[in-house]
Amino acid sequence: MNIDLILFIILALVAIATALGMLLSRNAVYSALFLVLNFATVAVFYLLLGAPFIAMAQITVYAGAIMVLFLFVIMLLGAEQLAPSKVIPAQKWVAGGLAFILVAETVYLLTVRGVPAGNILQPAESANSLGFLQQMGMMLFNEYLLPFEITSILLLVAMVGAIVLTKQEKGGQK
Amino acid sequence: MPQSSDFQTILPLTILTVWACVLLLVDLFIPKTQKWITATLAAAGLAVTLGVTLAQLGGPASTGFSGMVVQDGFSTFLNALQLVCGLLGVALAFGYVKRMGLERGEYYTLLLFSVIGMMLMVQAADLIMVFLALEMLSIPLYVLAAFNRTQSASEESGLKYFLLGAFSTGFVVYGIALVFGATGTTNLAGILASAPTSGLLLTIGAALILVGFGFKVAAVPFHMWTPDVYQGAPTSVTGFMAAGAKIAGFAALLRVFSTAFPALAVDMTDILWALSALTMIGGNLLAISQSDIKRMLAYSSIAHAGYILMAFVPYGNPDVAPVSIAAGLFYLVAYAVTNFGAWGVVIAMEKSEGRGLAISDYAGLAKKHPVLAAAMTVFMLSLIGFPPTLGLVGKFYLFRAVLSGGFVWLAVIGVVTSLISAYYYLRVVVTMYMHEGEPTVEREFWLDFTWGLSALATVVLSFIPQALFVMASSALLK
Amino acid sequence: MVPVNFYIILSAILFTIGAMGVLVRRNPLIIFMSIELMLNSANLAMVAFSSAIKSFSGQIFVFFVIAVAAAEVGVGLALIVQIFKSRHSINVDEMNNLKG
Amino acid sequence: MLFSETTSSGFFFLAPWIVFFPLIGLLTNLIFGGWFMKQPWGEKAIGWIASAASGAAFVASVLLAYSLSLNHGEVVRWTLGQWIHIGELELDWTFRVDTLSTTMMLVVSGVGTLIHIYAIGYMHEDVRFKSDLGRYQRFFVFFNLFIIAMMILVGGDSYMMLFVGWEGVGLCSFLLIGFWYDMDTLARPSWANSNAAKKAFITNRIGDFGFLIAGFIMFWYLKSFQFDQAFEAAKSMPPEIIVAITLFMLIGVAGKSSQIPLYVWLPDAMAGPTPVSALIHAATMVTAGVYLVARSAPLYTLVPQAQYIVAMTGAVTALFAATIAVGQYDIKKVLAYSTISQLGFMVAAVGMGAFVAGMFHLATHAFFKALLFLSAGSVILGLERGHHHLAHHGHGDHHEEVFDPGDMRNMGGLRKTMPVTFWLYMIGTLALAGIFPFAGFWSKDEILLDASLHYPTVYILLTIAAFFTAFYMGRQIWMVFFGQPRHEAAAHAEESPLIITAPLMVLAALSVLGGLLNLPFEGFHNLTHWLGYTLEEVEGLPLNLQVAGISTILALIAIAISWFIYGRNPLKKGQADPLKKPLGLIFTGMENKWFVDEGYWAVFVDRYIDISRFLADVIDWKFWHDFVHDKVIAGTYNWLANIALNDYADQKGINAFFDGWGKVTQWLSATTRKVQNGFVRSYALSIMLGVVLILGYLLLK
Amino acid sequence: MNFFSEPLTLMTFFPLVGVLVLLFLPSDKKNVLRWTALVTSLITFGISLWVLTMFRSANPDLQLVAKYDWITVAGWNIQYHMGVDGLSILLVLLTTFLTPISILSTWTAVEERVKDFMIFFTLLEVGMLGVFLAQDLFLFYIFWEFTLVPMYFLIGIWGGPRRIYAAIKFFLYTMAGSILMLLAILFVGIQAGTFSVPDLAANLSGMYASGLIDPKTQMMLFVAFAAAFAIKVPMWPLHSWLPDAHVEAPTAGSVILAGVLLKMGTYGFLRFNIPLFPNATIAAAPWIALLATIGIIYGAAVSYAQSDVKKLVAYSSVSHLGFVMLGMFALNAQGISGGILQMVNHGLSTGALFLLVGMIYEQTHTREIKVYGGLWKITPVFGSIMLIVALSSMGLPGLNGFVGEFTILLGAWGAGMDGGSFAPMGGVWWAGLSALGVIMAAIYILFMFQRMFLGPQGEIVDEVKKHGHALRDLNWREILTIVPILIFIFWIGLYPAPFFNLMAPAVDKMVAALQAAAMAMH
Repeated sequence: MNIDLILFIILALVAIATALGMLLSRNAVYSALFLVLNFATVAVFYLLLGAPFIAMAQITVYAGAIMVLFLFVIMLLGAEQLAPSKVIPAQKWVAGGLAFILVAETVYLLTVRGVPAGNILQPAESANSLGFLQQMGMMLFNEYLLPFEITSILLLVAMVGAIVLTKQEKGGQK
Repeated sequence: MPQSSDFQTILPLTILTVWACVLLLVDLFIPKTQKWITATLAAAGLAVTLGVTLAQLGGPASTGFSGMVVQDGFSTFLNALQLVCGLLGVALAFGYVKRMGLERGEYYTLLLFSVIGMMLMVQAADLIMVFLALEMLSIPLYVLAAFNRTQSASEESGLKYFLLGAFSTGFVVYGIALVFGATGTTNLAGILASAPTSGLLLTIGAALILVGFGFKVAAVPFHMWTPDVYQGAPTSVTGFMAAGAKIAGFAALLRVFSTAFPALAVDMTDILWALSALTMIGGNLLAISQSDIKRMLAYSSIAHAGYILMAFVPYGNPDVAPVSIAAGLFYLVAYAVTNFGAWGVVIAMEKSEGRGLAISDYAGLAKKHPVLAAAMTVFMLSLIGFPPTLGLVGKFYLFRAVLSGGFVWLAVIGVVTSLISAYYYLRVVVTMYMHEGEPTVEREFWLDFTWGLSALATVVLSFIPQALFVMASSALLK
Repeated sequence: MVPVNFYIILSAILFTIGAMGVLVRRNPLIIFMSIELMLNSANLAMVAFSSAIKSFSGQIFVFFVIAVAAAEVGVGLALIVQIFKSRHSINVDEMNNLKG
Repeated sequence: MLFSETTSSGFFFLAPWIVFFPLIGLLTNLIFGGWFMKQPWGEKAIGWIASAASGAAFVASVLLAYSLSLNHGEVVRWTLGQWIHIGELELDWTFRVDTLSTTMMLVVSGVGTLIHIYAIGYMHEDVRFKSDLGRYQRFFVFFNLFIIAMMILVGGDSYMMLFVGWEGVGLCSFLLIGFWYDMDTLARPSWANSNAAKKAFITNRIGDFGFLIAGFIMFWYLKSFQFDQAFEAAKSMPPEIIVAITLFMLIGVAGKSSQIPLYVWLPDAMAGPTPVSALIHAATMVTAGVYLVARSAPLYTLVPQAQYIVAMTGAVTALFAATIAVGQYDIKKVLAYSTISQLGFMVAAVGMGAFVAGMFHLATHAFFKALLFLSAGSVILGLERGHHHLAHHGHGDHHEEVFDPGDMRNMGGLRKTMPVTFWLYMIGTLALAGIFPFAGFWSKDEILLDASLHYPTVYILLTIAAFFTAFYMGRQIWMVFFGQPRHEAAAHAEESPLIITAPLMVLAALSVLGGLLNLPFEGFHNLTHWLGYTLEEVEGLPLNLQVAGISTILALIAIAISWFIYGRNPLKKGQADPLKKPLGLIFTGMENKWFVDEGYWAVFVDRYIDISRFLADVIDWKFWHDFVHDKVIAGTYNWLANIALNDYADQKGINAFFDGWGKVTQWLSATTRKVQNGFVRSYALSIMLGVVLILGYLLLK
Repeated sequence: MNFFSEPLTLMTFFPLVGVLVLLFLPSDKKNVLRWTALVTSLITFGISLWVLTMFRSANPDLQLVAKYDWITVAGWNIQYHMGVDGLSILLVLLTTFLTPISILSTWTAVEERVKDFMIFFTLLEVGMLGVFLAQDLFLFYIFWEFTLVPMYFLIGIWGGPRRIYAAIKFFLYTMAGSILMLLAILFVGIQAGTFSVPDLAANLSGMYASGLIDPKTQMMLFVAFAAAFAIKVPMWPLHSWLPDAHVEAPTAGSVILAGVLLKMGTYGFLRFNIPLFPNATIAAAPWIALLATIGIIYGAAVSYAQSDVKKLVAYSSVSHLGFVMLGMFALNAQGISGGILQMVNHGLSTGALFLLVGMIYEQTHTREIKVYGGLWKITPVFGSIMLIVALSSMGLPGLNGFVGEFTILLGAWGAGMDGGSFAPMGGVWWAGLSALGVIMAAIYILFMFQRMFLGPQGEIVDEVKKHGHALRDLNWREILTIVPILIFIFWIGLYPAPFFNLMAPAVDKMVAALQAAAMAMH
């Protein structure tokens, strides 16, 4: 048993625990915070996998910006906790069953059926170097230029959408 | 660096995008009561783009942006179709939004962005592009569905669509990840060329992507959002969404599967078969019990997704696929044309606050507005697949393809479910012609134009479908 | 040396937990968070694969996913806020006027 | 001789005119009759036009016969046009003039014309008694139509053309039996006459069914419907085929000529006006069966076993009907059963191969039975007049009871009030009873003689029948004309005018002299000789004194017995039939026609009605329409669709059938709709389910 | 395309001109609308007579063919292919003949939404003519399905109290059959590479001979086609829609439904099933004969027990069309010719029956047989005409019905003998039992005639009087409506030769082809 594996298992347990925490918390704020933790754990994974740029993006965009937005909205709406309701009680059990099957299927796929073979290699040295980032930037603006531009438009659309949805109309019907 | 040839491949897209962005700004200066200008400008943009697109027709296929996008007969055909959908979407909305008090310039820009997403979807040649295009088309639609903020139904519709859409996107992303894991690339052509490390991983990735598309085209069991969203969304949005999003979903499905996954046909054919059968059965059966016309048409659109899916079942069989897929594309066109007409009639009948949407509200329509009733009859007949409408030609083409692919039982399910469908479509006709009532109808030029044109096209094109056939067959992926 | 399968299994578990969140929670915000978790787990798988086969494109894909997630969040939260404003409740179980 | 289309000389061109003349009469009366009826002379005009049309046909027949005799009896065909030509099937409208058909034409048009003339007078009164003058025109139209059909029947050169006439006369029979379709014979509103008409047509159709089957077999084995070709082909056929053809044909004969088991319609047919009974139900149409057998002589002679069956059918019918005739009270009913009985004689004759005898009896019977019927009509009219007279002279109470002028129990003593009719009736009776030298004697004896030579059983049956014949005719004479009137109307009966009695006199003359046609003496076998041209096997038998003697003596004895019973002590008003007591149940049987009608009703008619009601109401409607289609098919649909949601009156109709199912349906449809419950989470669950299933399938495959 | 060189096209689509005119006429000018429709249909009838003059009866093949490529792209091979031959010419004439008569019959019967009615009716004519003329399966299918639509409206809008139920049932039943046919059409088209009927016959026979299509497949195709046609005919036991549709339909609708639409089913058998699947035809013939015979007997028995006169006539159609089916599947010249002629006869007789029933219904508003009685006395002309038509319907010799029934039964009997198509099962029993239908027809027809026209005056007479007007006899328009039919009833009955001559070569050709197929089988 090597050290990578031990580290992986510990982190994986943390990730799963935080995810479950998100899932099971009664309070939405706790859920959000668990999720932030989870994202941070995943960021560590990214680092381990030799993807420091993604790890950074994960921390700043996800854990930082997005989750803060979430928390903000939760607070704003006061929606930490919902009144309990008894509708569709079977949902929980069916969902649990399906989730279990889904996990089982994945595990079966990856262990019994044995795909995919191969290990994660030690991250290349260059991964953490500046050259790597540069290379990635070049790719973004060459090969992935179009997706990049489209992403920008997508964000614009999202912005417009958000405004449309929330803008108080002057003299509107409301 | 991108070359000018790269931009050549996305020329219509570029034009429309620029136009949309400009319109976003221009709209700020258009007074609130003059929003018809925005609509006209949006339509003009779509029309110009359509012209450019049509000019590309028959041109050579090319890829651009390092294989991110592709422009070929398929994309041109479907882009043109999407643009027409966009135009009709504007026409449907023109008076409706004003009548319903929703008139805001963003409606049209969002619609344009959605069309951009659809076009992008058609042209995408990389899973990244597919994913982005999916979002690009969906996000404006989420907003549009919730556009009528005064109606809680509209909000509910928007939220449901959004949550479920995002949920299904999760599967798509995971699927892309698995495909990437199996092949090491996200490029469609690259996937085909690669030697996957594991066929099963690739298959499962493909299946998860299929779930995403299944959601977009409303295939059973990923369909459940459809009736609620169609019902809750403003009708003009619904009309646009029912055709546009469906076309885009099918286009991408086709592009992805026949470019990247033809080798998976062995497994996928069974799944597509089952999806298609379930969708036809489920859609038609559930439609029977609807009393709200929007819900009924929603289920009908589900059912039709099933029919179109039939054509995709043999996508991996090189002998059958071309005919079959051409049939699917043809049917898409037939469906789109009919669909706009039908929703146009629904809009003409709709009153504010969601009244006028029950099927029983159509009673007596034939007496008071014979032309409108006749048009609606044409649409209903077309949806059943009855002459003299495009629906029949489409079904004929489709079943022929399915049969020549050897899927006799699928064809049988298809025809039997069409028989079932006749019942609920006829109910609308019965109500219009054989029940007494005093319906009132909103007449406005562009709306009349939409359903009138659709009715005319539905009938006339059924007699001269060659051009469409040629286009549909030439639109095949090489 | 961690087999890539371990990462995939982890991501699958996280994904499933996310999906469970969508299925069982009634707070749209938490549902939304669950969806984010699902995307995140997909990203994890992507990066793991990317690392295993030494290709950057996986990482770039993840980058786009994050960007799209941000866009979705923008729209989604706006929608939820708007709904709260008009209904004073965001319980999705109370949003079942459309059905049948 | 086959296909000898020698039509060069003579009046053969008149062949189709035997049909066209009556057709002209029919059309004239049909088109202008309405106008005629408005004229004071209109009735006469109509009657005479119709009679003239029939008379012209008679003249044409005479000329045809004359030409034929010049032609030495050589058959002549006159083709009018194509009818049905498909492949081997070649049917033409071809008239056949040979001695057999000409004989029939003469009888039909001759007797027909007389009865037409009679009807001018009879119907004049009849329509007045029944107060519907308009029907006068209709009567003559139908009458001419009948002549047309009958002429086609006898003039056709193929079985199928014969069949056209065959069904055509059936139609006319229907129309004329139901002439007073809205009442019974006593002018009361009723279904009786129309029921009788319907019964006649349907029974005839049963016979026609047999004819058709015979035709099919004939065509596919003999390859032709044309007489000569068929006969020629039959010679080389295995006898089973011919047996089948002839026996199926016998069904047709039984229907048309009212033989057992299909005779039941004829007595009811007396509901028609008396001229109809005389012309159609005594003289002509009912003899069509006899003609058919004679016509098919070459077929029947090939198969003796079939001949025997035919002969026995005729003989049994003759006796059976004669017994019933004894128990009847209606003057026409007696004659009707007598007709059946006499037809039995004829059928027996032609069955035995005594075709000439059969045809001879056919002709004489036409004369004397027409005479009898018409005289009976005269009697009835006389009583009607008497009744009318009473009604007009203040005997108001007679209006209360319904007076039946045909019931012999209302008659008596008419000899004095209606002397002409009485004498005419006597002649007819004597002819029928077979008393020397009346026509009936000669023809009946020829039949009996033949039977005694070939078929002893038949002979015995026929002889007994002959005895009964004389008896019931005697009974009738005593009851009608002798004794005292048993009803005021009979007492005031008036003799009929000349227009009615004149044709009767002609017929009476024929009844007396009819025997001359074929006297059983060397050199007088005129008819035998004449028919010999057409029928190959004919033998002119000499008079056999033994047979003639026995039958005559028996007849005389029968008349004597009848006098003993009915003449010596005339029936009193309201007195039961004297035979009733001694014979008991047997007489009840006779009176009630041996309950055959009731039996048929119980066995066939009621069952048919039951079955068709069952099929229609239970099988077709309740089971097939309502249950399978509406409940199972549409119901499954409902179940899927929950149509109840939509407020359609029509579906409520369907739902009425679902009372039992109602709750189940609702529950099921509610469950179905529960899935689409509006909860986002459930929808997501569905997506998840799809994913799990697809992955599961891929993994386990 | 010059219309005058394309008489069939001109004839088929001429009614559309009428539709166009009707569309622009004001809907309150009822008489103008009626006249327009009538004149349109009369001109169409005129064109059909013109077609008849150009039709060469000696030619067994398709004539006056209009054949153009229509949809030939993308592996399609669909043509606009119209033609007429001996099998269809009479039905075409029947259609153009009955349409003006039906329109005339609506003169006073239809007062509501006259414009719509006339438009649908005229459209219906286009569909019917197309069905009989189309020689391309796709084209045929379009016309075939299209006829449903106007008929659906005719029943559903102008029908009786349960009209919507009847209309939907009519629509769904017919469609249920035709969708199976659609699949078979596609299958055949794919296999043989063409949809053109004459080409198909040639191509398919080659494929049967070479074993490309095995007998089982052939039989399945036969059944799929038969499903559509048998429902339309309707063959027992698929007749359940018929009483509903007939009873609820307006008079003109019933006339056309019985007169022409049902013939589309029998014609379909003749045009498609028999020539395209000869071996299956031969194999199926005894089974069809069984169903036809049951239909004949059953229909006649059930007719008798009806209390509604329209229903009675409707069930009688089941019986009559059983005869047609029996004749056609006798597969000999007599049977097929008789079958075709009987289609025409049934169209005339039953059409006329419905017309007459409609005429009295217009006055009394009831179809209950039991309330009638003694009508002949009150309405002599009506009664007499009814009698003739009834007699024609029950097959009295000298009238048209007999010629058809007789030749059919004759053919069927021949088919039952050695070497005939019914010989393997049932033999002559089918013809023998079917001949019982002749008796049973007399029973129900006479029952109907007696109960309505004979006997004492029915209660309806007084009932009508109570509403202030007495029952009247037929007026001139009504007589004019019915007399043309009467002429043909007599004409066909007395001199059917011209009618048989029209079809004889085509029938002979078909019989010869069947014999060849039978030879090849052994």
